[in-house]
Amino acid sequence: MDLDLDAETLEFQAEVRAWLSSHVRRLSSLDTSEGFAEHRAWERELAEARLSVVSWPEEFGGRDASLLQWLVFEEEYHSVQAPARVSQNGIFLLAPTLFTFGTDEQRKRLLPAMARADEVWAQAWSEPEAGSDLASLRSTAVQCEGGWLLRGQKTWSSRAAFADKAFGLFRSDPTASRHKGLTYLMFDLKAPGVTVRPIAQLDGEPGFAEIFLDDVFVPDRDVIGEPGDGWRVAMSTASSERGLTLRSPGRFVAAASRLVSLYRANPDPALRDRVVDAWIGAQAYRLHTFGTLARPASGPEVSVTKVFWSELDVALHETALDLLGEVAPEWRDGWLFSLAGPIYAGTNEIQRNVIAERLLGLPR
Amino acid sequence: MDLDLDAETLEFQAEVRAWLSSHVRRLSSLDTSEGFAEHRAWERELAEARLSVVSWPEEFGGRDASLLQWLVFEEEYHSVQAPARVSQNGIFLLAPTLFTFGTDEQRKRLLPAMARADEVWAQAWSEPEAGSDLASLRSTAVQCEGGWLLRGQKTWSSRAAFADKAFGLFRSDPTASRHKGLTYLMFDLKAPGVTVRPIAQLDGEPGFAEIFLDDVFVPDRDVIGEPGDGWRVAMSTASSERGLTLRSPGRFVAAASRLVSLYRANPDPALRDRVVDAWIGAQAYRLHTFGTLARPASGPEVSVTKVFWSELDVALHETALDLLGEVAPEWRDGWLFSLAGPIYAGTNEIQRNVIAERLLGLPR
Amino acid sequence: MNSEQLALRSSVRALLAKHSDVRKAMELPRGHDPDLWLRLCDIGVLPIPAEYGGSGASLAETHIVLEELGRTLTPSPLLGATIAVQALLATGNDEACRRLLPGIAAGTTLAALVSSDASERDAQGHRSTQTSRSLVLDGDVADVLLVADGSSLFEVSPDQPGVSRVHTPTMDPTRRLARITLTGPARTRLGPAPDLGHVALAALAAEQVGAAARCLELTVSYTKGRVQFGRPIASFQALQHRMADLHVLVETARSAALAATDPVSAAVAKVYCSEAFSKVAAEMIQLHGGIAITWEHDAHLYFKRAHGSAQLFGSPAEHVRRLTAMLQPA
Amino acid sequence: MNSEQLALRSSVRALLAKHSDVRKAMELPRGHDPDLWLRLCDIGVLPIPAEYGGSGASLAETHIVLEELGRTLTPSPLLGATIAVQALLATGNDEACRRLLPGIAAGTTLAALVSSDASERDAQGHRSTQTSRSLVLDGDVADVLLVADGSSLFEVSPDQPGVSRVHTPTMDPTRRLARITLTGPARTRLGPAPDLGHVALAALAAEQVGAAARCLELTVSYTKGRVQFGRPIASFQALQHRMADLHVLVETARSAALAATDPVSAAVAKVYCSEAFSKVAAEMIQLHGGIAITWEHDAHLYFKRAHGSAQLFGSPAEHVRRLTAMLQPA
Repeated sequence: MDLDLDAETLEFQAEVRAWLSSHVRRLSSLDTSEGFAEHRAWERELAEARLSVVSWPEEFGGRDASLLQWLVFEEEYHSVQAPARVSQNGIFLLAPTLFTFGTDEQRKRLLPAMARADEVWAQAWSEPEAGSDLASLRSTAVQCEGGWLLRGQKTWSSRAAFADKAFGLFRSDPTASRHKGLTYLMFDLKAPGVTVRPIAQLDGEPGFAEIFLDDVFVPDRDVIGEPGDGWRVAMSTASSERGLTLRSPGRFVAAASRLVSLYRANPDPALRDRVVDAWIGAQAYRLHTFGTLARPASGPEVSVTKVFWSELDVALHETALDLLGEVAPEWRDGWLFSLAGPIYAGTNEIQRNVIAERLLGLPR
Repeated sequence: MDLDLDAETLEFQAEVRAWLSSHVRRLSSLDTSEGFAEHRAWERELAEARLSVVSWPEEFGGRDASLLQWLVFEEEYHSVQAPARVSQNGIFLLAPTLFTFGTDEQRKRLLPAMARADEVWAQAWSEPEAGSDLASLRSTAVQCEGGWLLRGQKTWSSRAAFADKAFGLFRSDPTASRHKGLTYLMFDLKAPGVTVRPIAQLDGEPGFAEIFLDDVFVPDRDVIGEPGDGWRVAMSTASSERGLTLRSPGRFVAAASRLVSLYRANPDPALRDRVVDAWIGAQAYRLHTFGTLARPASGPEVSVTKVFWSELDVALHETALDLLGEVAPEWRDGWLFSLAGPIYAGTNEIQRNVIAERLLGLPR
Repeated sequence: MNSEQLALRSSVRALLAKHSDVRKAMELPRGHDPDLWLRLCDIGVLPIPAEYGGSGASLAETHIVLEELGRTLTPSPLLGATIAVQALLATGNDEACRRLLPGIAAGTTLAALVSSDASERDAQGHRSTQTSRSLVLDGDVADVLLVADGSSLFEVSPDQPGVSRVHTPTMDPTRRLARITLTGPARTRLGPAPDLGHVALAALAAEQVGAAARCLELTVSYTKGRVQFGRPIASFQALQHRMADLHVLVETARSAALAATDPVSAAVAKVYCSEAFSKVAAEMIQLHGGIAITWEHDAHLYFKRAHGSAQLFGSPAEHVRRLTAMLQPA
Repeated sequence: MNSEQLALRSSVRALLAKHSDVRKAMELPRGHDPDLWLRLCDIGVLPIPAEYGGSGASLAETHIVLEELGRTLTPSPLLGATIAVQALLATGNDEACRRLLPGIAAGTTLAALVSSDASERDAQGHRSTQTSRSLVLDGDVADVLLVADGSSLFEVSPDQPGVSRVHTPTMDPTRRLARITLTGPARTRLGPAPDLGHVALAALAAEQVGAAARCLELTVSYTKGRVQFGRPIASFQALQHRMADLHVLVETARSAALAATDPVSAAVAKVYCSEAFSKVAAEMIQLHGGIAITWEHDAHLYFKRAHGSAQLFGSPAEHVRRLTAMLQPA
């Protein structure tokens, strides 16, 4: 089931494969202080080989790679179980927003540091009373001399325990209702007034954090898009998160291959069909992704992708779990992550609403 | 997994088993004119052995059997694949209503004839615009000298193509809304003004029919309960249909055993788990039924049973279908029937609403 | 899809809307409407090069047409003929192609491919003189039989002693299938017979996806029109989510079908599209309620086609077994 | 349930509400709270006849208590002790019962059953002198080991050379398990050892059902309180139907657990209750959203218990294999 790749892409693939084979190593958990530092160092090595953000323009540290090449990179990356990307929130969520809505100044200032993991970004979307329903946010941004003062609480902020900066949505016009009067802002997690409280995950390690904001100053230059236009800007980022960019098929194809290996080592015929079904699902996702490269990777179509990969990921890990009987460490992190899949980036229930209303035209 | 049966029940079981072993034979399809006649004759044989309505009082043709004995009867009956019950609508749906809401005169007049299949009953619930939503019925009953005139259309009336009589709900007070102003009436399918149009099923045979009513006269004595109180009366019948009475576990345990035999003849290891899961499901349903004998078999609890057996039935037949590759005649009728399961007697969607609201207390 | 392909799809869809009558066609002697088949051949739906009298359509175009035929369940020789044509072209036998393909392209000659196993042997270990093959597409109505024995392709005239052809109705009345038994008939070797399994599976997958997509469309449309409890049932969230899941399934099945270009991806497509179509057809029945299990409504025809197609060219279980054997650790 | 059983359930539930602290108990040296265990023994939760110092409770009453312990996930020796007690009683050894059961009933003696396979042999085919058994409930903290070799039950003092006991933490931190290795320790034969597999499975099933029911209750309660888009999320039909399906699952699992009285029905209960609990726990996580994957919330403890319990006393897959072998054509 090889892809039909052009010569340039084949050459790129060979380069990536060679570099990875000589560099990949196992790092400590991303959710520990040491592990975070190791992952930051790994990002720098990637950046030095110009492999950290291959699809970006050269001026920001990329190599203008095509979407096809990016997918190839991801396949190679995951097939050798290379380290998790600590820069993920920045390069996959914030960067697309900056490319679309940012200023030249913002791009020049922020993207190169992001590409080298000099600055690692956390996302600050959810609030205790606003999970799937981002429009009901309560944290506020009040305009002041030269900028804004942030106040409120964010939660489920991934990477925030050790990251440098964060981005999110704040209510800047309290009189406007729901989708209106929101502004998209970036802020420094080390700034005065910021308190970060890690949230221990199932394994006891802090994958997420709560962020408390007490009159945190943000200069005007750290607003993305127009003040009050944050909803539109955020929806573009949310689409990125739900869609292709966060979940390249390489990740699932690699997990499916590991599952098949696991099955060969523990061949329980009763689980064979589930193993093959999960493998087939990963292939279908891969084929769907490559087959729809030409289509826009945003809008309601990404809801289809979100539902698919998140349920596939759970199925892959649950099958592995059942094959093993116990949770082996090498599957544990992926399994925790898979459980969160149907929940974050807009729960799958919300995605199904989107598909029903916008793609199938069903009445409210 | 034998049941712990008392001596009287064991004796009854032995009698039933012996009788069935010397009488059971294959009949033609219930949905053909000849087959219908054969099934009617079979009911008469059952009645002569006082086995057609074992749980009824003796005066109406039964033997006052306990619920436990009735379940045992059903297990024996289905384990030898005895013929489908052409009297089903009458003995399982109408009779419980007559026992609760009927008059002595109605019981004496109707039940013995029902027990001997001298009169075979069809149900006339659904209308073209009222399937799950019985409260939106449009057929009317207008009071006249000595009785009522029925007018309107019923559909999905099972057995109506060849049956003698039917029962259903009619709007007797057009000014009352939805649940109010409905009356429960019985009528003769051969009466002037009745037109029965068979509906061909997937296999081309008429399992259902439409009934057109054009000023059909029904005497007052064929009203069950009070005029205008039909909704309450009907809900009792609907509970019966959804609950235990229509789907005794014996049916599923027998089908599961046949599935296991089929697997032994076609041992596809990939399907083994589904076969065993279906078998386990049938056992769980059996255990649930016997285990909850003491609880009332009506109210929202029957929604639990309805969802369970209807989905189990589909799973059983789909597994058989996959084992066989093609639809063998001996599985075809059951398969068609199973497909209708989640639809009729209140769709499973409605049952889930009932469970959610009435058993789990979830808000509307 | 390029603009020519879009135009092809429109014209086929319009043609079928006007002339396809499934109920009538499935009762006709050949199991399909011969006039409609001639019209389709006029459009040039078969993948036959212009030098052999064809339209020069590629397999991609044929798949577009198969998807349309799947949507409407129109009984048609296209699936069988496509595979037969590919087998013939693969022999490289110019003479045979010149002789047979123009008639096939015009729709006047019906060809069926019979794949028999070269290794078939009798109890004594000798090569059996009799081969029998079931589920041969259009096998009993074809004008010419192409018999592949694993290494060579032979031309066999159907009207001779030694060829027995029996129409074998299955659960799916919209697909014409036959059992062919060959007892040493006269045959002409045309050339080598490559394995065309993945070509057959890819063509079938296109048809399956078309049918599955149509099931979902019909279900969406029905639930929008059906009013219960004072609202269209399509407005109930529980039903919306079921249809949303079906949409995800149909879209990914479409991708899997489009990408089926080698034995592994074709087996993946077979398993995935079979399960998707069966699932959508079963949900179609559930979501339509009572009307779906009547003879008058097409839902049961889609359901039967789904199950029949799953069994064609090897069941999903067989392909899962093959995939299991093929899968190597990463 | 009769009125005494209802009273038992109420008093245990009240006791656990007041004194059960799962997070604290699972970190204690013995993996459970010894004071709480003494209180439970005071109530008389173990199925020990009055003549041996017990409350005379039947297994049915013990199952009611196990269901309560399952609801709260309270780490407790009850499951292991119940099985050990049944093994001891089954020997018919009055002397041993008089000597051991009063202490067990009082909660001052902790007993663990170690089932080793009598047919265990070394590479030369000789009976192995070393037996090793993993997943022994409370194996490393028990005061007395009862070792069943398939035909006989032996009493083995844990504090002697030849007995190695290692606490083996698993994914489920609320269950104390150990690996016991015996290398020819001194042992006393107590009597015959019948197969108590179904007793163990039935007891476990009761605990699983209690936990599954609690998962659903917590989920119902959470979704009723959680407001999104201006409504409690429990009012969304799609979520209502998911919870309705879970209710069906829990209720049928409860019936299966109650009916587990012989090897076949116990295997059915094991498979059915394991799948039900795992399913409800997974749905609990999904329906709770982000909060469920935090350390503070108990959802992950239920999830881990579900997976751990599924593996205890043989995985569902093993029981399915056994059932397959047992199933005879009707």
